[in-house]
Amino acid sequence: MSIETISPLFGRLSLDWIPYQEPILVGTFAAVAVGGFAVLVLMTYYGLWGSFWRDWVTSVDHKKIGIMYMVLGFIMMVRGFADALMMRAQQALAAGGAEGYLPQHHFDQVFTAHGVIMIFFVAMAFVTGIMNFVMPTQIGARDVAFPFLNNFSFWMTVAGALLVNISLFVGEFARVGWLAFPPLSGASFSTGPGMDYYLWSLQIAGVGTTLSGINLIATIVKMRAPGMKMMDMPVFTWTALATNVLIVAAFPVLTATLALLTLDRYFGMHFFTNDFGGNPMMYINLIWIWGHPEVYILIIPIFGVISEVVATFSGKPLFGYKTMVWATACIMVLSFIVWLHHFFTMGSGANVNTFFGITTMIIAVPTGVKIFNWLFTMYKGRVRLELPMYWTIGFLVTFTIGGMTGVLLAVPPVDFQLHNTLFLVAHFHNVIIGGVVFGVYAAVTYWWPKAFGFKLNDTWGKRSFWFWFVGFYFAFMPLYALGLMGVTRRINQYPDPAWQPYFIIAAFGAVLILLGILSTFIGFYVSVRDRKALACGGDPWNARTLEWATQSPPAPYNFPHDIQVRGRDEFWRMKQDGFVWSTAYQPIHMPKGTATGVYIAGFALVFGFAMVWYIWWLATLSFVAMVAIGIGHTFNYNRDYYIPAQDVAATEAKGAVT
Amino acid sequence: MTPLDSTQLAPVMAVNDHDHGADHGSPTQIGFWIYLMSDCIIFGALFATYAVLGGRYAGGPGPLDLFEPEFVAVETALLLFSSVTFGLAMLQAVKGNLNRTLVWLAVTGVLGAGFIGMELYEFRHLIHIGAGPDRSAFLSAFFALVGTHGLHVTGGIIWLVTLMVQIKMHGLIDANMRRLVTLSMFWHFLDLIWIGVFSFVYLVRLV
Amino acid sequence: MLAKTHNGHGAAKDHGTMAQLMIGFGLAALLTIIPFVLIIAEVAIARTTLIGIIMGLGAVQIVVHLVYFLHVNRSTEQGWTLFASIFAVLILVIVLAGSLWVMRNMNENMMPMHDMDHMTSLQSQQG
Amino acid sequence: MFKYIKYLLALAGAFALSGCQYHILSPQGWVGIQERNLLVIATLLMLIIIIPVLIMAVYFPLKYRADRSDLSDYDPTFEHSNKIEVAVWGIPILITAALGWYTYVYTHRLDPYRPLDHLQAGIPIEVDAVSLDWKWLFIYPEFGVASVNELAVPVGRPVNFRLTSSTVMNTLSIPALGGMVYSMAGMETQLHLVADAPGVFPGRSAHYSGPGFSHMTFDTLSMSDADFNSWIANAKSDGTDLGRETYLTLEKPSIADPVRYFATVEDGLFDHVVEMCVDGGTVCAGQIMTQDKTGGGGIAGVPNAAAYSYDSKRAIDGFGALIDLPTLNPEAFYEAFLNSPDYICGPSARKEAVSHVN
Repeated sequence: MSIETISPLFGRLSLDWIPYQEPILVGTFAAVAVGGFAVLVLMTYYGLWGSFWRDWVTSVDHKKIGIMYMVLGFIMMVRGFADALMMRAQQALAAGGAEGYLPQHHFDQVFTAHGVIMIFFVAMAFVTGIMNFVMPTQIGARDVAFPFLNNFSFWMTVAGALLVNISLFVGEFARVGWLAFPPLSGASFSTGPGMDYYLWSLQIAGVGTTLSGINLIATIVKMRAPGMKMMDMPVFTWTALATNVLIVAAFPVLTATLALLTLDRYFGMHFFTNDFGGNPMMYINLIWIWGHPEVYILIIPIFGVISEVVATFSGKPLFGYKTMVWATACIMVLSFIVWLHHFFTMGSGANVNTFFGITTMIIAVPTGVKIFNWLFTMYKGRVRLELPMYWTIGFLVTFTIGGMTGVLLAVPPVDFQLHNTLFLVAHFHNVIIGGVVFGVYAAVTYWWPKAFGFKLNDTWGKRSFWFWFVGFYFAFMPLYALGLMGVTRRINQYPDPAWQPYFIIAAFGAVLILLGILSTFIGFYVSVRDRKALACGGDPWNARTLEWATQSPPAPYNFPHDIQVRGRDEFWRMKQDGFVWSTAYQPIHMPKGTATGVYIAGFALVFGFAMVWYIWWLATLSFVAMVAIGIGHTFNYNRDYYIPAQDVAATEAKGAVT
Repeated sequence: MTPLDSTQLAPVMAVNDHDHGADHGSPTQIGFWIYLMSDCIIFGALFATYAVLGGRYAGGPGPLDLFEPEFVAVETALLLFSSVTFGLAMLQAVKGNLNRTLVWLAVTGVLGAGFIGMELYEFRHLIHIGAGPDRSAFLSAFFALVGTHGLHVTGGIIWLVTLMVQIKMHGLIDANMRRLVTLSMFWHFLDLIWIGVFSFVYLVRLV
Repeated sequence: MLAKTHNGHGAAKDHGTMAQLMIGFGLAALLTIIPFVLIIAEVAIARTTLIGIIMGLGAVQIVVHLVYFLHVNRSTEQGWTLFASIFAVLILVIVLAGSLWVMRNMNENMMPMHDMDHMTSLQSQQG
Repeated sequence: MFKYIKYLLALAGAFALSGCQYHILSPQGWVGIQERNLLVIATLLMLIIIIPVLIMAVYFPLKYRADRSDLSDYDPTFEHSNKIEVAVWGIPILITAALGWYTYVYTHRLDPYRPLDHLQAGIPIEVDAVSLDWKWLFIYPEFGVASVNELAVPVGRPVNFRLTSSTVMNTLSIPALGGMVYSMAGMETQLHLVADAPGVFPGRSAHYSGPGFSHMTFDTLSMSDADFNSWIANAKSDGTDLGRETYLTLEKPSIADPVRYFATVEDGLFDHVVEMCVDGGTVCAGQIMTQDKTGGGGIAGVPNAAAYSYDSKRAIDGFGALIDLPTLNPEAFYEAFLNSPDYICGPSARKEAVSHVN
């Protein structure tokens, strides 16, 4: 497509940009349209719109928002995984001069979308969702510090995700790799709307992420139950604190960097161009200042999840609580001084490379300590091999291997050989699947009974685990091997037929993972169907922390009374003291739901779309609407209400039955 | 009565307020401070960019050709005075003096608008002589950094006007005092960033 | 009623006093005027010293603003404000110093060859 | 049963066939061998800790299962032990220290900028590599020849690469010989490699660079001095001339280009490529740097924008075809400048100060 004319009404959007000649996309669109229509019909049929709007969309309840983040994460995981399957299929086919089925132009969008979606809208959504759901209840709070902001953050993330998905059917997505290095991502070498979709969706979602980080820090700082000192906090809460500190410190750098690239593209500025004194290396430097902490943003909360799960299912307090806290703090700070290891091969001097190589290895020390602490929590324990423990052991094994290959890549001369090869791809999938995904599954299986009041089906859960676990090794061990042959990532086709068997095995692994994902969803369905039989009380796992002191699912206000905390593992102590809730209820002060967040995020989506397509009038209008709604919201002083004592009593009485 | 009935339930709140965290205070202030710190890091990235690209003129004009210390001095004075007048507004607000609070806030807003006016004049002038942000990496970095600060001040002014209306409507109630405190933090913070701008962007480059 | 509500406001103690405000203003004004005078009057001081003075005064003024206008101290919000500020400064230092170090190192390695003699002469001046 | 074994054997055969492809584990040059050795050292060092962890991760949950017959070793108070703490911090720290030492030594030894003179392997050969969209140009300045998508090196003699790119970033990677380094427009990176054995080794760009990326591969012919000389002679007789005009044509985006040779190469072509001034209309990067050090081109330099423009002339669409972007309009700037002499923050007498600064 050549450079298009820009009409005042539709900007550069024209029918040429609708990819109706690409059968894969048309098929996908048809499936999405039919599925979406079916959902609409069903919701209308069962009259669910009202409660959907009231109880979910406009809800400021941190638990509901947490669950919605998880739903978003699972939906986007399907999208991102579809991309993965397409890549594996293409590379399994396109050997020895064969072209495969995906043209380069499409393939390049697929791997970019895969990376962007998996990191920003799957992994981030999952960890934010878990922190949202679990952390406030762990510290005995009724909600987060800024409930409206929480709702707004979520919908901004959704708006970003929607913008990425719109690019599938209107226009195209970026063809630059998930971090969009200039000059390739600049105005000259990425013409067309793809790169702009990338920029605006990440900026919109980034607003949500940063605000959510601020919100959760303030929650931990200000909303802890009376008596809960910092060193009494559950380890998951500690890791949530570290994660959100990282979010608040790192995401601004991403915002600034992407904004500068946007200025390059929209206003012809010269931050990262080759000419006029711009310097693309500065982008790579800045984006990795964000990028490295980002991977710790994903993994640190998982460290917290594993800590909770291991302690609960070993029937012991976590081994080395203080060590765990200090190790988390060390990792948090160290993660800011290692970023250059992502570009050793860009040509820094030996001293610089050595410095960043060694700081990276140093991070492995506190991480290793954490792994030992989990192992020694199980030591002399009473380990119940329930579903969350399966995922935890899978995590320990896989993440350890991924950590080892990570340290290899941290050695500069080794990285000179392995950088940008499939070894690197295998490494980070090793830590992201083995670490983040397995950890998220551990969290989902662990806290599902808390969220819904019934356990997950064990059979399907175990099937899901084994498919994922075995599938992972089939999918990525061949990539390590290919990496050691020097095979580069992001190739659409390759001349050497000897690589093909490896790619075929990797594709087979991806199919196994597909079965794992299917088993997960079947498991969800079966569990919901059999929820009566699987029903459980507030504390199905004999757990140790405060979130298990509430009903399952928790009432909107979480706890009928404030809890006076006396130390670590407070709920364990309460159980030993034979604690029961007093029935002398008082009215509870709660925040009201609001639709403002949805409206602003909706206009943000329109704004992003208009900016992508240069529809200036629409961009202006939607921006003004966002600001106006935001200001209008501040004129509403009536943001909270009281749940009367008799309602609390009724809710508690009902909860006590199950 | 205003729709603020919940404040009348204060005695109940004291027992069962949802802000029942470790120290029973509102999280707004610390939350906003954390936001300011994250904003500070955005500026940090822009300062770093200016530090790296600020010496690349691509055959175009450099700081000595474009920056006038006297002009920047006036801008700085406006912003510093506005910080002080905001401080005065704060002191009046704590005393419960609604009208004087509004007067000082108005003065602050006018000073801020004056600052923005000068900045716009400078930008317009630079673009007019061809030293726009697309002329060189130095100018891109300059416009981005100073412009981001200017956008923040503009946002601050919009917020200030909004808050003045709200104070006029509801008085210096708790909710408005909280907003006033956060806005004052924001305003002082912008002044603080400007110290970095006039030192690092303007003065040092004129040495 | 007004008096009641804002007296009840927990953070009132953090809003400072007239004395603080005026001390802050005086110091800030002084710290602003000095560097501007140095530049406008074109005082004959060595270039690097002058840069050092300007940056140093800027840093001092930032501290003045933090203390007298923003009232950051160990007691506000149980020290969380101070902690957050220190952490932000740490990150800023890492971002600024790290970027400059990394970018400078790469630029030195990669700038077109026949300018290297020029670069090295610059280095020897600094070293 | 036998059926499966047959498939397994077939699979094993496929792997055995590709055994020789593990270039990173069985490299053919000193640099690669050193990097491989370090890879092995680092792996072994880490296995000291990884293997026990993997064993414990499976053994502990099985040994301490809740349904074991003898629960007497259950100790719910075991949550701290100074001995274990010392071990779990101490051992990783020791291993990291050892690895850090190797890292320091090897990173300096294998710095891509460091020439391989210390090997005393022979007279180094210079190769200037340019990553074009989407092919590799190798210039042999000592011989005045050049090749596209084929690299020839004499066995045993160090190769001193100078790398740059015409537009986007790429990486020159020849896994059989050793590590890679980025090539970037307007910058010159360096890489020093040596081939210890004759052979044909695959090379490629290892950094995704756009539509033609998958085809940015080339063969590295490692050959004896005699063969190398005849390769050069062949290039001289077989090739055409590579002047600036030819280069500008060659530079235009193309995908999966065949191998071709150039018998002559214009003097200083590579330097002009690095400095992004092959077409005479733009200012060279070195000149820009000198100008930057003296405070830029001043207000008077504003209208010269077109002479500093590079990227927009090379804009491509999503399929790699050249397209036109709106061009800069320096005249408009110039007129604006002329028509508004009454600026207040414009150039002052301070411009003279530039001289005393430097």
